[in-house]
Amino acid sequence: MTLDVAWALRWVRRSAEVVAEHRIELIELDRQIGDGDHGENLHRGYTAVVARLDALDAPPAQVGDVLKLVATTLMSTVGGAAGPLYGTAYLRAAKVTGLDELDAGAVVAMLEAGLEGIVARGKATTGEKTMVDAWSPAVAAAVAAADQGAEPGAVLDAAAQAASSGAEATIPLVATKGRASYLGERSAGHADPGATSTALLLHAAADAATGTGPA
Amino acid sequence: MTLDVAWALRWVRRSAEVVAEHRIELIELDRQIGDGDHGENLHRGYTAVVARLDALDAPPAQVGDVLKLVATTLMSTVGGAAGPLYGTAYLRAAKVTGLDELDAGAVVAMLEAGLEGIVARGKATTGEKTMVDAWSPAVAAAVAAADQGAEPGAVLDAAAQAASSGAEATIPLVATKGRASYLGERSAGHADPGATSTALLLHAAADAATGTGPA
Amino acid sequence: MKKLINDPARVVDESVEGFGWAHADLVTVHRDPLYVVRADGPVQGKVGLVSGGGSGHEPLHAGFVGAGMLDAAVPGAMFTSPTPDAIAPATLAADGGRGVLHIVKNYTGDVLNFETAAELAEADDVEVRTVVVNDDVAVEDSLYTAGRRGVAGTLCVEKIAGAAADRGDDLAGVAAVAERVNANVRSMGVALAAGTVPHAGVPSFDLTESEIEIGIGIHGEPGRRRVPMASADEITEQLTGPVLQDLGLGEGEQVLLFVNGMGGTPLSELYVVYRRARQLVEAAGASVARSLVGSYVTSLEMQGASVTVLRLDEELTALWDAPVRTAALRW
Amino acid sequence: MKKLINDPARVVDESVEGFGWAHADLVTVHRDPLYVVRADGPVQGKVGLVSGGGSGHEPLHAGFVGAGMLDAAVPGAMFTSPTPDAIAPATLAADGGRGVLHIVKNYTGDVLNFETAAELAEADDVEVRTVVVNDDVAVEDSLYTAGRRGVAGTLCVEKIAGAAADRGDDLAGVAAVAERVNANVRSMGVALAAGTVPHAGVPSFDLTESEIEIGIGIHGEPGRRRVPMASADEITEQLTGPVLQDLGLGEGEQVLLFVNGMGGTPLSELYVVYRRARQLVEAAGASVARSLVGSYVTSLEMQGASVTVLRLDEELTALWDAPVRTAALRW
Ligand SMILES: Nc1ncnc2c1ncn2[C@@H]1O[C@H](COP(=O)(O)OP(=O)(O)O)[C@@H](O)[C@H]1O
Ligand SMILES: Nc1ncnc2c1ncn2[C@@H]1O[C@H](COP(=O)(O)OP(=O)(O)O)[C@@H](O)[C@H]1O
Ligand SMILES: [Mg+2]
Ligand SMILES: [Mg+2]
Ligand SMILES: [Mg+2]
Ligand SMILES: [Mg+2]
Repeated sequence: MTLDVAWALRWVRRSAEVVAEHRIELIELDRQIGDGDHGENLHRGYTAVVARLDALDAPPAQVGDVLKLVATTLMSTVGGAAGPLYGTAYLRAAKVTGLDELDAGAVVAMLEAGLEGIVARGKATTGEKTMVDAWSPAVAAAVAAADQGAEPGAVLDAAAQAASSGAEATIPLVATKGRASYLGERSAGHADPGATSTALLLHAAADAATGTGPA
Repeated sequence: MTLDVAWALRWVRRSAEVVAEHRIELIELDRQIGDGDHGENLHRGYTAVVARLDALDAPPAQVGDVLKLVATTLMSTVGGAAGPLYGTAYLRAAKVTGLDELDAGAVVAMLEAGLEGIVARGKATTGEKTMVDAWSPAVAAAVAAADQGAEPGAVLDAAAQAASSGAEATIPLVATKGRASYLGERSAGHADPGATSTALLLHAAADAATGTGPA
Repeated sequence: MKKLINDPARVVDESVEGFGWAHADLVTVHRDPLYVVRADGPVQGKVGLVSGGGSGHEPLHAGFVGAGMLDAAVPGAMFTSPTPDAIAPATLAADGGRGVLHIVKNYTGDVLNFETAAELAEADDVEVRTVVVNDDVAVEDSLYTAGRRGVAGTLCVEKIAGAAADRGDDLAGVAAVAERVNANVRSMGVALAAGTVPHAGVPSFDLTESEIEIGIGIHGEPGRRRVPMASADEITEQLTGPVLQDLGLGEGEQVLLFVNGMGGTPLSELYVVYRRARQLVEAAGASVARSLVGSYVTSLEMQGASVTVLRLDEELTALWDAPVRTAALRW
Repeated sequence: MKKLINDPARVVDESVEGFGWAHADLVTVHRDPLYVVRADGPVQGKVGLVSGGGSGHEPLHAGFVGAGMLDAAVPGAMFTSPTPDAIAPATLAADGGRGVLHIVKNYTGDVLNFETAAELAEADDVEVRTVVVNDDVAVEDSLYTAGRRGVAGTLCVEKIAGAAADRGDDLAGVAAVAERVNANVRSMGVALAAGTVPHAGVPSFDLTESEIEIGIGIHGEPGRRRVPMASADEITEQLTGPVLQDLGLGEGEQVLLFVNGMGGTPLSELYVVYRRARQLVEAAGASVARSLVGSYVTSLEMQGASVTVLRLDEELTALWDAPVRTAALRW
């Protein structure tokens, strides 16, 4: 089994749904250790993504085209820290997915490129209580799953689950990057909003892989 | 029995006490239908009056001297509507009490002069929900008591009680003078702060008449 | 109550002292009695302008002392009119030999205290005229004999009369200009939440999360009616409608539109109100020639805003545009 | 939440539209993408100055667009950095042929979005330099690698760099002046009560009646520590002490003292804070040569204040004094 452009479209639409569903939760997380806009920012961004998808005359041909549309839309509508970070992640991912279909290796490459993009822009390493703490274990889990011959969908599943654990594991951390770092010790005890949204978006990718209907 | 300068001094000090005791109550009344400062204004004024009394080298010779000190101090420290109104009341009262001792007739003249001063400045008539609604029945009661041959202390007592009833009777009124008039119909249901403080001050005068100690 | 103060009894003194230090190039603070005068005053040969009133409305009035506006301001206690013993010396200090105009907001306390002060100053041979500002359409003049209150329109009177004095008008002339501004300016305000007077310690009135107070004054007095919370556009319509109607604004007229914050409302929201108010002025066939948006006539940290419209003509426009150099208004 | 808004999603657009109407003599508002430019710009032969950031800090930045200060401002969503697709065209619109300085407050989001925008503008042959403002001593630089935040000191950078551009400095010169201001300015703030972001609907953080938050940022982020409510003098000492210490202010130096309101604090209280801060500066042996008091770098209707001290020299003083003509700062 491989993942095609219909999967990519399902992923995007499912992403918009989960962001809408978790908007308040993400705002609340960001209110605890940031400025309370993360859910609003992503919601504004994904609403714009869906609007631009709907406005297309012809559906995108390749997975990479879909991801590029997501990248440029997020960059121009999300703002804040998450906008350029997610935007760069999708842009780098788009560059390695100029393909009709993704096999397990291509899924891994996509996730690796995304993580590289985030690190290139934000310069965070793991343990700094950022979205990197979700992306990093996600990539590791994806690599491991692909090595064991998993299907693309299962690779995404492994990545999503690892991202969730990673997000969970940010709770005790003291932030040293991003806005939460201003709180010092007081940032401990709350999950990082960006790590949490990363897990949601990767679960959306995995869900989209099990889905079958048209995008 | 007559009332002397010692009485006047007791009256002033007792006034300062009751104003302090009722400061919060008067603020709260004014908060309901005004701007919440009446208790604070009078408290500031009477604190200054007592300070100026304490600072005198020689005690005032006549009742009128005491009332004049009250008048000028209230005028220069109370501000708001109550400052000039009470200030003028005491000033006019001082003018007719340039005496060593007040008999019942002089007490009546003093109260009449006070009321005239308030009406001259504020141009309110009875029923407009102002301090006039306490002063007016107070003067009437004082006249009636003096006519029946009451002692000065009893005249003040009658005046104070009438002022209390007058203040109480302002509750259902709709204000048409002063700040409470801006509320229109909504000013009904609350006692007027100035009428209430008038009753307190006249009770202080009556209480001072029964007191005997030096001022 | 949480406030950046030391002692409710000293907040006005300390605040005005700080004000004097911060703006020593513009003003001199006189203490005991407390009043604020132009650092370079009195200006000989110019009519003096004095205003004042309870504190808690900053920058009104001390923030408007300086070239082109007031010569002296007299701050009373919080929300409490100042006393004649402060107003009178401020009046003498503002006199440059051509008399002094008292600009008084229409509240019983202010009127009475300025009245006495004017008598005192005249006893010292300073000619005093008084203009009583009453721009608040929330109060219906005919029904309530205390008359309409003076609110944000006071700024317009002070600015424009200040410019008239600056160009050399005599006392009668400056007073006439001030009266003309007062006759052509109307305001109405709303509160979303009351401010807290330091000595009271509790908000001046209580509003639930779902109600607002329309027709609010600037002294924490409750307004004329309590209505359900609504959108900024709807609220702005409730304020601007009565203002335009009372002003009888006609087709083709030019106005100054002034959206004033009550102290606790973000500037961004004031511009949302301004936007709708401007649409309404234009829908009435008038055009907005001048604008002012900001928290100038406040009620401590009250949340809310007021809409003021001043009918302009060529002269008033020129006087509005004339240079002004004060702590809070400057061009 | 009660606010004078129509729709949380439209508050920035409507507010900036109103701002543009009110100040059409000074600015032109470009919509979609949203940015604000000088009405008379770009000024040929002058280095352009562009700033921006999340909305909710008004009058920062759009209120500082005009002669002597910014050439363009880019307002993001509430508390959310604007996006490169708005910053880049604003940069092009601000270019008078001598390059553009980006003045960026040090937040990850602002830095990243301005970074991308600078690349885009340079691809269009506009030379861009960036100064990242980080004046907030509440954040200890060494411990937290996101570094100190940019807060009220941003106003000083924008004003003084604007004057440097106005006198004809080239891009490197303007950038150097901006860096010098940033190196010599420090701030620290306090919140008594948080503001409410419209889309969130609840205050950014919760404080009880008896606690305050010291070291607050301007984005509703909680501060460094929560302490019991204290007097204005004590709170001012907690703010000014670290500022003076970090600045290493010496005997005989001259400073600009800027007391900034967070949006929901009465001006009278800001002057109480100013009074004590000034005493502390003077106790440190320095003297206050210039002052600014007002709500200029706000956090919606947050109650609180910040103290900013800028070490002055002759050049910076002259640049501070140079004329400025914007909606919010003018002399
Ligand atoms: N330097 C960084 N590297 C990686 N992720 C970061 C960095 N800084 C912030 N983030 C992520 O961005 C999230 C915040 O996003 P958002 O709230 O949208 O932006 P802002 O902080 O500008 O308000 C954080 O929860 C964190 O995961
Ligand atoms: N025109 C008037 N005539 C008589 N009394 C008045 C008049 N206006 C106001 N008052 C009295 O003054 C009281 C309010 O005093 P105070 O609160 O000290 O002044 P302010 O209204 O200026 O805040 C009212 O309760 C009323 O009794
Ligand atoms: Mg955020
Ligand atoms: Mg009162
Ligand atoms: Mg009062
Ligand atoms: Mg943000």
